[in-house]
Amino acid sequence: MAWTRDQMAARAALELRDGYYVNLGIGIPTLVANHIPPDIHVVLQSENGMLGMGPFPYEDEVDPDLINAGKQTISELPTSSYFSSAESFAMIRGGHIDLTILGAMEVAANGDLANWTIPGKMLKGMGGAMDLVAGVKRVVVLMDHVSKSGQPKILEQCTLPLTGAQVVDLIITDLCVFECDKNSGGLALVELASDVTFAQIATSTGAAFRDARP
Amino acid sequence: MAWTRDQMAARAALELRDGYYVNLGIGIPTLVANHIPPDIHVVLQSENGMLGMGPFPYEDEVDPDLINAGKQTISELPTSSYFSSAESFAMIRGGHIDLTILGAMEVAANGDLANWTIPGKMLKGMGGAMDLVAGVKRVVVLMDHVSKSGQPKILEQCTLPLTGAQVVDLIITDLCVFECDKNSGGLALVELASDVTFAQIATSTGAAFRDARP
Amino acid sequence: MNKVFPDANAALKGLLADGMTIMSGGFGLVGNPENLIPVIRESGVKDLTIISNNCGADGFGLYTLLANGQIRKMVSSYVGDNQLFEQLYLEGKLELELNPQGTLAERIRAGGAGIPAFYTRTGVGTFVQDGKPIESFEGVTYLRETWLKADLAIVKAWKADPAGNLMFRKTARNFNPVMATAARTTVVEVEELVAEGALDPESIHTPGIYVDRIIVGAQYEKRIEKRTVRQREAA
Amino acid sequence: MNKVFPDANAALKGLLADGMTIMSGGFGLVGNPENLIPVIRESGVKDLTIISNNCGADGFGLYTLLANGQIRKMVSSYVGDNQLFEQLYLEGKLELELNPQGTLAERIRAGGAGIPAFYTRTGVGTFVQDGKPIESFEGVTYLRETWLKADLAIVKAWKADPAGNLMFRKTARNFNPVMATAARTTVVEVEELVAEGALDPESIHTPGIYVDRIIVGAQYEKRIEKRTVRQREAA
Repeated sequence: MAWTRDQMAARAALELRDGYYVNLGIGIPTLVANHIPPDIHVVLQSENGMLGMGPFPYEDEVDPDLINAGKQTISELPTSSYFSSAESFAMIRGGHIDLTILGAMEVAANGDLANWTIPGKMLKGMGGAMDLVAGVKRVVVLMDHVSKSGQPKILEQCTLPLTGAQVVDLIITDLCVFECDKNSGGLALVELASDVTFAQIATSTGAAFRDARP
Repeated sequence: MAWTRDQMAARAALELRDGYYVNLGIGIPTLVANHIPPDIHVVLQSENGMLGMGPFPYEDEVDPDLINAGKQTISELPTSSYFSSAESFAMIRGGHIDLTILGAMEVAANGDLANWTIPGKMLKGMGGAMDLVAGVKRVVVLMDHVSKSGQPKILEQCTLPLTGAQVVDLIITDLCVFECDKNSGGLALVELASDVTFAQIATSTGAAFRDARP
Repeated sequence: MNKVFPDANAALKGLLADGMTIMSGGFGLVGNPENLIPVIRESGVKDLTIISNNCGADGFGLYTLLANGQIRKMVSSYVGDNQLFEQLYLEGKLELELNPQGTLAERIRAGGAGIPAFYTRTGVGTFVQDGKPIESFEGVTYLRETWLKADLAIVKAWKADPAGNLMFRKTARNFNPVMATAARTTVVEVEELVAEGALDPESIHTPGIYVDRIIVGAQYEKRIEKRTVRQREAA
Repeated sequence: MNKVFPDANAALKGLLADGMTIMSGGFGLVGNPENLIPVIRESGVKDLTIISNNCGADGFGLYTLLANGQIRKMVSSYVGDNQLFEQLYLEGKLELELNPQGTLAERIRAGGAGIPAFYTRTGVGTFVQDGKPIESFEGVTYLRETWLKADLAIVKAWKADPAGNLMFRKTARNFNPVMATAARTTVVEVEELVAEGALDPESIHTPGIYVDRIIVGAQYEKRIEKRTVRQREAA
């Protein structure tokens, strides 16, 4: 049975380590904050200029000057700090963030990532995604295994314009987890969702991979 | 009669304009702060990380955490601000300081300036001088007209290692004032100290100049 | 040296011209110069190049200049959530230069800091690299970006003193401090003008040297794009 | 994740090695890590490359490492007022890389910000240009500088909270905040450790992400190099 969005977020939360500084992308990655194991402490960065992001505010705490990079209202913590966009991305580009978890439209076996545009269909812009994948120490992709029309999103080569080349370390889908060797290329299947079969992954994945399950 | 150090500083203070942000070098330039005309407001920057530098402190105000770039204890003003060295030199390099007044060992007719080292004789370092002459909008040199041994310090070409090439706008000495055309080169004598003669300048200046006195 | 102006009209007087480049602070609708933008709209200046992370949102902020046909080109990182933008762009009525958000911020910082070009890893192997010099440092490939400057920066701060020292509030800081450093003239609107000495010298975000003109904004709507809340657990 | 260590010895444990590169904050004797430097001296590590604006002053600060023969190379902007330095340098016992002060600060900032190289006007036409690429942007010549990084940064701040958020005091800020960003490990000594929540989130100079270990300095001499005062006028 495929993982739900919450189960995917919970699986991604297992990638967190005590003391990590983490940037969570928009969408399912945001849910990861709800699954941080109670025995570890992680600090969330928001690239619009905040370290130590708190949960969504109570109704009477909503502050229009306090949003995350997805433009959602959030709250602050006792040890939060604010800084400019230039300082925020100096932090990201300089390799100070331990982990980022991002959505994706396509990922290639060599770690190439496409998650920002569909030419002719979507005009939005890359926001901070290119900076995050270029600067953060470890990049985890969290996405559905196939597109809404059932096409593989994990491919030998991306067909969409790239967000970054050879940047992805780990892919978590609703069906399985792949490790991605971004230096020498190559996918390794390390985990299956419960009741999902190897054959199911083989038919819904557009790239070769090796079975590295324990 | 040659200008005294205080008269030189007073002459340099005439280069200040209301609203200027100014960086004053170590030595005679520091004295310029005592001669700011009462009807104008200038803000002094200290490159170790302060804007809005106040006067020397009273004995009971001395604070070891509050010094200027010459390492002298100073005081703060109601509108002072502090920042890091990186931000301070971003301010300088980015062309935000209107005027700097610096001492010199040699100045050339093309605006070249040497004020940081005498090879084999003096090991100190350039500190912020190279950044100031490269970044500040207008560079004024304030120095004795000749060296202690009586040699000209204004030359066709500097003999000492440069602090900056084609950077000086105005030279104020104890004897006279020269404008320096740092683009096309060439010195213009614009003012003499009282009782100083043109002939005196001609013999004590190591570069050609034109007489542009009013 | 008086930096405080009576209102937004006065503060922008003599500074607007067709074809100019304007930096506008804000991330989404947070930290937008809400009082200065309407003056630009009413002035009717056109062929503007606007450098801003976004282009407002429906009916608000820079969107109003877009709707009024005053913008020739946007330099931004994200222009989603703005259907008018998409429409004008697809019709070829609007130029767009997309920059990665951190590259955009750093290019502006470079403009203010006297750095004409710098190398970054961001965008290597993507369309961002097209036409730019690439070079390897310590075995890793980087691309070269250049500074951004503007004729005018319009900035929204929280508090200012008469010397132009600024403080921003929470995530309304965003692009405002760097933009204040990178324009020939910087005009700032604030929620509160405080007396000299009221700001802690250790806590000033933007030193007064970067600020030319200040107004107190007549009003702030501070529109929220995505109100997300949690429920208090029952007592 | 506990960043607070009991003392300077504990905070530097396992971090010191011969031949390493250390950044040390301070301008003159202001904002020096007075409590961490003695531990480095007592450890006896040698062949150090030290990146610091100055090299202490007679008997104080980094001077003590110099006197103890532990420094192989200094990267600084100003080493005057230090006769031992001059003597060792002239005897060929010390390497010196002089950087313009702003270039030094920006190179360190670049190290922390992931920018391997940038262009600056500073030093063009001087010895600083030797061997460096030069290039013209908008008709003006600039030279290229590269980033600086270190194995360890020793930083002096005023206050810290347990998360590593820092505030500096007056001109003791200087190189400390940028150095905190540019080293593999950053160890900070403070005058005061405050509780979580005691620092205003708007006023934090260095966010905790840059800080690995914190100690409260056992004592601060804060030696003054040039005490200059004015007299109160008679009442």
